[in-house]
Amino acid sequence: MSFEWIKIPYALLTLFIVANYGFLLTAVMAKIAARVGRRHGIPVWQNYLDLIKNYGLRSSITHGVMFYLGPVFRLTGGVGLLMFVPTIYGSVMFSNMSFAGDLILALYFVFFGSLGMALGAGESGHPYSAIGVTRGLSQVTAAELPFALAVYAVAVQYQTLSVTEIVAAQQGGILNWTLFTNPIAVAAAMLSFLGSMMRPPFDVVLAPQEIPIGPPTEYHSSYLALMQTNRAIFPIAKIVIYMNLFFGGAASWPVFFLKVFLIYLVSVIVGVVFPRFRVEQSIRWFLIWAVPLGVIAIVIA
Amino acid sequence: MVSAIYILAVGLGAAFLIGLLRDEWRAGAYGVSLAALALMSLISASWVWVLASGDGRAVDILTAGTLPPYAINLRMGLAEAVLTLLINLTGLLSAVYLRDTLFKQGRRALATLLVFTMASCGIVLTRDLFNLFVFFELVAIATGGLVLLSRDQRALAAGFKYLVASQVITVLLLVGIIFAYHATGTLNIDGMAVLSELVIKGGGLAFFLMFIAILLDLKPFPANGWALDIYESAHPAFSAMLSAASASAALFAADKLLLIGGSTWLPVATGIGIFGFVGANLFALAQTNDRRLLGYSSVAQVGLVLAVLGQRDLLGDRYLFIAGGILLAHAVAKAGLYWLSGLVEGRKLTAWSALQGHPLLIFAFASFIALLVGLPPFPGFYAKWELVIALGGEGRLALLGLILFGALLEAGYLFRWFGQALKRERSLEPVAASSFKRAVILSAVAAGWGLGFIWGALSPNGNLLLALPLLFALAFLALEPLSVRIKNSVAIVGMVAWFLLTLPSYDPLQLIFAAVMLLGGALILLASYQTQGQRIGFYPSAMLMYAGLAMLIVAEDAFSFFAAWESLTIGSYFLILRGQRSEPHALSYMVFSLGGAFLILAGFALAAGGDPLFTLAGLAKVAAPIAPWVFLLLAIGFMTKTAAVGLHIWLPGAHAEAETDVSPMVSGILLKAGLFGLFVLLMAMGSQQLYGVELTHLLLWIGALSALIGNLMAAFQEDAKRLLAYSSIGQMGYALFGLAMMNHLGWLMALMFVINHFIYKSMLFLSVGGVAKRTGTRDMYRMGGLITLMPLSFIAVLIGIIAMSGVPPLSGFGGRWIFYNAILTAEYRLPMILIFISGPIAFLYLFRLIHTIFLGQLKDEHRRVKEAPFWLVLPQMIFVAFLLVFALVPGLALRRVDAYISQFHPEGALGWEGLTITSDFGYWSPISIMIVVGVIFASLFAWLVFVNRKAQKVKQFNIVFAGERPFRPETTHFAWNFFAPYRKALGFMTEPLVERFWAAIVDLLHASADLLRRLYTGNGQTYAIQLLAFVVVVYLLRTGL
Amino acid sequence: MAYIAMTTGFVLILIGLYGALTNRNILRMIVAFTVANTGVNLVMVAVGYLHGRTAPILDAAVPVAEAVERIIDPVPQALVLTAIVIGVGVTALMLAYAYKLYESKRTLDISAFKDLKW
Amino acid sequence: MIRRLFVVLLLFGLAMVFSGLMAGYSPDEVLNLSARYYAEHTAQDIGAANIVTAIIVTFRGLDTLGEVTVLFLTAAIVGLVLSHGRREGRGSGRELPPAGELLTTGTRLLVPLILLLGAYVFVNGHLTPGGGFQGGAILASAILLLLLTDPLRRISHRLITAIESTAGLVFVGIGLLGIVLAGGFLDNRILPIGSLGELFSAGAIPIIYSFIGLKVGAEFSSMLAHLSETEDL
Repeated sequence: MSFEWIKIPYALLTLFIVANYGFLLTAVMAKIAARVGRRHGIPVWQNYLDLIKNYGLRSSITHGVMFYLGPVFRLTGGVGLLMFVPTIYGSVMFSNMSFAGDLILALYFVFFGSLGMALGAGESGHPYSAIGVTRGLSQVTAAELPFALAVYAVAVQYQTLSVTEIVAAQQGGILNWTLFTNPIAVAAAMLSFLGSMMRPPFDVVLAPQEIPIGPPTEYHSSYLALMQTNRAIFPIAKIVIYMNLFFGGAASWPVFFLKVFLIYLVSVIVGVVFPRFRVEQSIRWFLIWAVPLGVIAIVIA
Repeated sequence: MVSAIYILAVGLGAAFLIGLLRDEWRAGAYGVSLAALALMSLISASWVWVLASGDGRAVDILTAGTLPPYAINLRMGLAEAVLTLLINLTGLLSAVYLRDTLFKQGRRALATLLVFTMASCGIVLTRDLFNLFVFFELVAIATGGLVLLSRDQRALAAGFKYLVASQVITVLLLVGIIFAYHATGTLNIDGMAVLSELVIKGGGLAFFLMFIAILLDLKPFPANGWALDIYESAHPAFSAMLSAASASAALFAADKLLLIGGSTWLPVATGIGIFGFVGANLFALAQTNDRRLLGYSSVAQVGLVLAVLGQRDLLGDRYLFIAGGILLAHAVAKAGLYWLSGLVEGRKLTAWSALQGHPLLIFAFASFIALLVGLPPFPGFYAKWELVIALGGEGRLALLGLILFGALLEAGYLFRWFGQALKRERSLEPVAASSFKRAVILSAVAAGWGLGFIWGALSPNGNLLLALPLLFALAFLALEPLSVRIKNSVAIVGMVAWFLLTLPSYDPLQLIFAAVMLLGGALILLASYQTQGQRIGFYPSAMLMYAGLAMLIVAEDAFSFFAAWESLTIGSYFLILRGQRSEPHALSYMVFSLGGAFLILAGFALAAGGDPLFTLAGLAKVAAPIAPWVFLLLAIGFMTKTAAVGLHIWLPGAHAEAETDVSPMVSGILLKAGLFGLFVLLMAMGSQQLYGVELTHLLLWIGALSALIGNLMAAFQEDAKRLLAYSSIGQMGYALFGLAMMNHLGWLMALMFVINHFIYKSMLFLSVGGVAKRTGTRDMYRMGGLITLMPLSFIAVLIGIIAMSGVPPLSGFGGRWIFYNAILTAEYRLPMILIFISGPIAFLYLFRLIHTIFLGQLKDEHRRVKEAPFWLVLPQMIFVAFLLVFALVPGLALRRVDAYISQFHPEGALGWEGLTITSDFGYWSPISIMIVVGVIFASLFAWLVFVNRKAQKVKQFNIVFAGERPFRPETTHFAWNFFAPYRKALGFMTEPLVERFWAAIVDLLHASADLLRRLYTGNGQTYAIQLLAFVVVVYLLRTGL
Repeated sequence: MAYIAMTTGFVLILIGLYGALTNRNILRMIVAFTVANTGVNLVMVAVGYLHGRTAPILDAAVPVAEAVERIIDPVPQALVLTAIVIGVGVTALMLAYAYKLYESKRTLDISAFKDLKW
Repeated sequence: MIRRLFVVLLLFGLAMVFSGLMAGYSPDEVLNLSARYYAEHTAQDIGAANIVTAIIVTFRGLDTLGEVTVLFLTAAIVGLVLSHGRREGRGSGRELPPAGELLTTGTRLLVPLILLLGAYVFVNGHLTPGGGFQGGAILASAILLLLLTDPLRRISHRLITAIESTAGLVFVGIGLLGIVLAGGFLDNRILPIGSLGELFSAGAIPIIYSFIGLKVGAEFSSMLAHLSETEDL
C-alpha cells in the first residue's frame, strides 16, 4: 500500500460523494426527529441553503488567529478522518489515504478537529464556548472508553489493527460480522456511539436551550459554513469506522448508503426518545452501563 | 618517634605549670596551654603518620620499668593514634574557639581543659582496667568543671546531675573491677582477654558491671538525661569536646572491654547500640532546641558505632574502617555543628536562619549534615555501604532495617532543620563575627572533606572524590564568586564535553538517557542565562545533580550506582529547596528520596551476599528465595523517584515551587533517573514471583493507577505548575506501565516516553514559568487572553499539548501507536482499562492549561505584559523544532534502540522499511500523515482566506452575550473550577488518601516522640534512678535470655 | 570474716544508693554517696583479704623470703587508696556545686532544678 | 511513695547482682599471680618495705599521678565553681563571734605537732603504713584546725597553688627522668635503691611520696579554704 498521484482525484471524489450524502442525511434525520415531535421539520435541501447563505454573508469578524483557524482545524479533522479510513471495501478507488496509518491513527485523529475547534472557540473569549468545551471534554472521557475497549477487543479478535484486514475478515455472510462474532464488544461500542453523536441524551455540549450551540457560539458566516460542512462529513466518517469494524464494511456505494443510514438512525431514535443528561449523569451512565460491557469484551476476547 | 607517654606528660605538665603563673599573666597561661595542646596533637599526628604509612607497628609503652601485667602499660596503635589525634585537635580547636571565655575564667579553666584532653587520651591509650577508671574519673570531674564555662546559669544544675550520675557509675565500675581482678588475678586488659577464668568464678557478673558502667559512660539512650542537659546548657565548644572527644574515647574503652567479654557480649552491645540509635533519633524529631537536638543526635551516633562494634565478629578486620568512618564523621560533624551553634544567638532551630547571607557558613552547615547522614563523598557513606552489605550478606536483616530506619529519621530532622535555616525569614540577631571562631569551623569542614578523601582512598570501591563529574560539580564551589553568565557557560560546555567524551562507551539505551540528561540538561541550562547576579548555590547543586546522573548511566557496580543515586538526590534537593515556598516540599522530597535510596541500598545488600564490589550484572544471578525481595526493594526504591502513585505526594509541591529553570530539570530530567533504574532492574532480573504474585503485574497496576490519578489530579489544579507536575506523575505512570508489560514494544514505548516527556514537559514548564514570571501568578484563572501578548510561549504550549495528547500528526501519537501495538500481545488486560480512561482525561487538563492561560479574556492588569525573556523562549523554540523533527522521523532515535531491545525481547520488533513503520498488527507512516494533514489543512485554510479575506478584528468584549455587552474580564473569563461537572462525577477519586496516610505516619512519630521524651523530667535524682533501672533491665534481659 | 566485711560493704552500697535516690536534699544525697563509696572501698579490701595473713609490709615480722606465704594481696589496698582519694575529690566538687546551687535558687531540693528537660 | 518503692525494687535487682558476685566469690588460698609477683620482686626491684607503697608509687604510679591530678583538678574546679558567677564586693561581710579560748590555744599548741606528724608519715611512706596521701591529709587537718578557730581567716591561695603546682611538676619530671635514666616512666630506680628498710632507700619513692604529701596537703587545704570562704552566705 503506497501513494500514487491518482489517489488524489479518487479521494476528492469520495469526499464529494460523502459530503453530499452527509448534507442530505443530516437533513433527513432532522426531519425524522421533527416528525416524531409532530413538527413539520426542514426540507431535505435545507443544508445547501444554509451553506449558500453563510458563504454569502458579507459581515465577518475575527477574534484572532486561533479563532480564525478553529473551523479549519475542525474541517481538517473531519476530512482527514474520512481520508484515513477506506470507504469502500476492496475498491482501490475509494481506499483513500489509508496507507498512512491504521485504526489507531483514525481513533486519535478524531480528536484533532475537536481540539482545534476548542482552541478557536476558546479565543473567541465567549464563556459559553468554554463551558461547552469543558462539557464536551468531560463527556468524551467517559464516552470514548467503551469504544476504545471494544476496538481493542476487535483488534485482539482479528489480531490486526489494519481496518482493511478487519473488514476482510468479516466478509462471506452476515454471520461473519463482528456484530455476531463479538456482540458484547459491538454493544459497548454502539453505546459509546450514542455519546459521540451530539444528539440527545448526550447533547448537553451544544445544549441549544441554555447556551446557544456551545463551542461554536461565536462562529458565523464562512466559519459556520466550514463547520456545517464538517457536521455533514464528520459523523459519516465516524460511522464508516463503526461500519468497517462491526458491520462488515461496505463493498459498494448502495450498501454503504444503507448501512450508514441505519447506523445513524440508531442515534436518532434514541435521541428522540430520551431527555438530555447532565454531564455528570451521562458520565455515570457510561461508566455504569457501557464500560462493564467493554470490560467483559476485552476479558473474553 | 616520641613516646606516647609524652602526650599525657605534656598535658599534665602544662596543667601544673600554668598553676605557677600569676593570675595576671592570662595570655601566658593561654599560650602555654595552646602550645601544650598543639604539641600533644603533633605527637599523635606523627604516630598516625608512621603507623598509617605502614612502616612501624603498634607499640606498648611500659611504665615503672616493669613488664605488664605487673605495671600499667599504654599502647599506641593506629586506632589509638587516630583517636588521640582527634581528641587533641578537638581540644586545641575548642581552646582557640574558647579564647575569650578562657581569658575570663583564668588558668583554672585552662588547667581543667588540659586535663580533660589529657585524660581522654589516657582512656584511649591505657591497657589497664583500674587506670582506665582513673582516667574516666578525671574526665568526669573535668566535665564537672568545664560545664561552667557556659554563660547559661542552668549549666550549674546540669553539672550536678552529671556528677550524681557519675557517682553511680563509679560504684558499679569499682565493684566490677575488683571482682574481675579477683577472678583473673590481673588488671591488665589484654591479660584478662587471654584468661578464660573470667567466665567462671563469678567473673561474668564482674564483667557485666564493668561493661555496663562503661556503656553508661557512653550516655546510652534512654538513661542519659544528665548528658542531654549538659549538651544543651554547656558552652558549645565544650559540648563539641564532650561529643567528639570523650564520646570517642569512651567508645574505644567499650571496644577494649569487648576484648575481654568476648563474643558472648557482642549482641548486648549491638542491642543497646541500635536501640539507642533508633530511640534517640525518634526523640530528636520533637526537639526544637538546637543544642539538645545535637545531643540527641550524638547519643544516636554513638549508639550506631556501638552497634557496629557489636558486629565485629561479622565485620572482621573491616570493623575499624566502618566504625572509624562513622565515628570520625560523627565527631567532626558534631564538633563543627556545636561550634557553629556558638555563632548563632537564638536557641530555636529556626534561629539558624541567621546564617542566611553567609554562604560559607551555609556550606559548612550543609557539609556537616551530609557528614552526619553519611552521604557521599563522606566517610559515613563508605562505612555504611560496607556495613549494610555485610549485614545483608549475613542475613541480619532486622538490624539492617533498624539502622536504615534510624538513619532516615535522623536525615529527616536534620534536613528539616537545614530547610528552616535556609528558608525561614532571616532572624534579626546577627551571626557572631569572630574570625577565629569561623576559622575553627572551617577547619572542621576541611577535616570532613579530607576524611572523605581518605576513606574513599581506603575503600575498595574506589574514591568518589576522584570521579571527574563530581570534581567538576565541586569545582563550582570555587567558581561561586563569578557571575551567572560565566558559570552557566562553563556548566553547559562541561556537560556537552562530558557527553562527547563518554559517547563511544554508551550502548543505545545509555545513549538515549545520556542525551536526555546531559545534552537536554545543557539545553535547559540555556534558560538560566536570564538570571542575574551570582546565584550563589545554584550551580554546585545543579552540577551535583547532573554529575550524579552522568555517573548513574555508566555505573557498572552497585556501589557506584548507589553513590551516583545519592549524589543526584542531594543535588536535586538543594535545587528544589531554592524555590520561594519550597521548604516543606523539598523536605518531603528528601525524605522520600532517601527512604527510596535506603530501600535500594537494602536491596543491593540482600543481593550482594556480602560482596561490597557487587556488580549490577550480578543482579541477574540472584537466586530464588531472595530474588523477588531484592526486586521488590529496588523497584519501590526506583518508584519513589518516578513518583509512582502512593509515593508521589512529594512531587507536585517540589516541582511546582521550584524555580522557573529548575522545574524542567527536576521534572523533565530527574524523573528519568527512576526509569533508568527500572530499566536496569528489569533487564537484569526480568519478572519475579512473590507468593505467586507476578511482581511486574503489580507494577502494571501501579503504573496504570499513577497514569489515572496523575491525569485526574492534574485536571483539577488551579496552579499551572502543579498541573504540569501532576501530569508528570501520569506520564511516568505510562512509562512504568510500558516497562512492566515486559515485551518489546512496551519497552520501546517507555523509551519513547523518556524522550517525549523530557521534551514537552521541559518545554511546558519553561513557557508556563515564563508566563508566571511575567504575570506574577501561577493561578491560571488569574491569567487569560495572553495569546496576543506572548505568542511564542503560546506556540510552545500549543505544540506541547498536541504532542502530549497524542493527537496526530505530532510525536505523541507515536507513543500511543506503539502502546496499542504493545498491549495486543500483553497477557494482562485489566490494568489497560485504567490507561484507556486516563488517555482522554489528558485532554481535560491540557485544554485547561492552554485555554485559561492564553485564550479567553485578557485581564486588565496584564494588558502590558511582554513576551517571556529571550533566554526562556530560546530553548522552547529549540524544543519545538525537536518535536517536529522527532514527529517526522522517530526512527532517528528509535531504530537503534529497537534493535537493542531485541536482545531482551526478540519477538515483536518493528519494521522500518521506507517511510512506514510496521508492527505485527498495524502500520504507521509519520511523514505521510504529516503530508496528508498538511495538504488538507493548507487547502482548507486557503479556501477560508479566499472566502473570508475581509474579516475584521474586533475588540475583546465584542461577543454575543445574551444581548448585553460584558465589560469585566474576571466575570467573563470562564476558568476557575473549570471542570466542575467532572468533579461532581469523578471527584471522589481525587480524595487525598495517600497524603492522609503519610501524614498520619508522620504525626504518629512526632506525637510518640513528644510524649516519650517527657521521660526526661529534668530531675537529677530521677535520672540516676533511670540509670540504675537501665542497669537492672539489661541485667534481667541478659540473664533472662 | 571476708564474707562479713564484704556483705557489710554491699549493704552499705545499697543503703547509700537508697539514700541518694530517695532523699531530695542535695546535701543528704552527697552524704549518701559517700556512704556508698565507703561500702565500695570495704568490698575492695575484703576481696583482697586472705585468711590469717598480715599486712604487706616487709619488716622483721615478714621477712622477704616468706612474703609470699605471709602477706595478703597488696593490690586492692593500693586501689582502695586511689579510690578513696578520688571519692574525696568528687565529694568536694559536689559540695561546691551544692553551695552554688543553693546560692542560685535558695533551696537544696534536687527537684527544684528542672529548668532543663525533655 | 511509688518512687521509693521503685527504688527499692531496683536496689533489690542490684542486690541480686551483688549476691551473684558473692556467690561466685571464693577467697584465695594463695596470692594470685600479680600479688605473688609483687611479694617476690618488690624487695629487690623497688626496695620498698611497704609493698603497697611500691605498688602505688611505682608499679601503678600512673594511677597515682592521675589520682594526684584528680585532687589538683578538684581543687581547681572548686575554685572555679565557687567563683562562677560570683558578684564582686562580697566576701568577709560579717563579724563572727571569736572562737573559744580552748580552741585557739589548742590550735596554737597542736598545729606544729600535726604538721610534724604529717611530714613524718609521708617521709616514711615506703617503710611504714601511711604515705603521701595520709600525710597530706594530716597536714590539711592542721589547716582545718586553723580555719575552725578563725573561719574568716584567708589562706594564701597563691602559696597553695605554688606548692601544689611545683609538686606536680616535680612528680611528672621525676616520672620523665625515669624514661631517660631508667626503665620507663615513673621508674623509681633513677636513684640507688639502697638497702631495704632504710629511710633513704627505694630509689625515688620517698621523694615522690614527699611531694605527693605536700601536694595533697596543699590541695585539701585549698579546697577547705575555698569552702570556708563560702561562710559569708
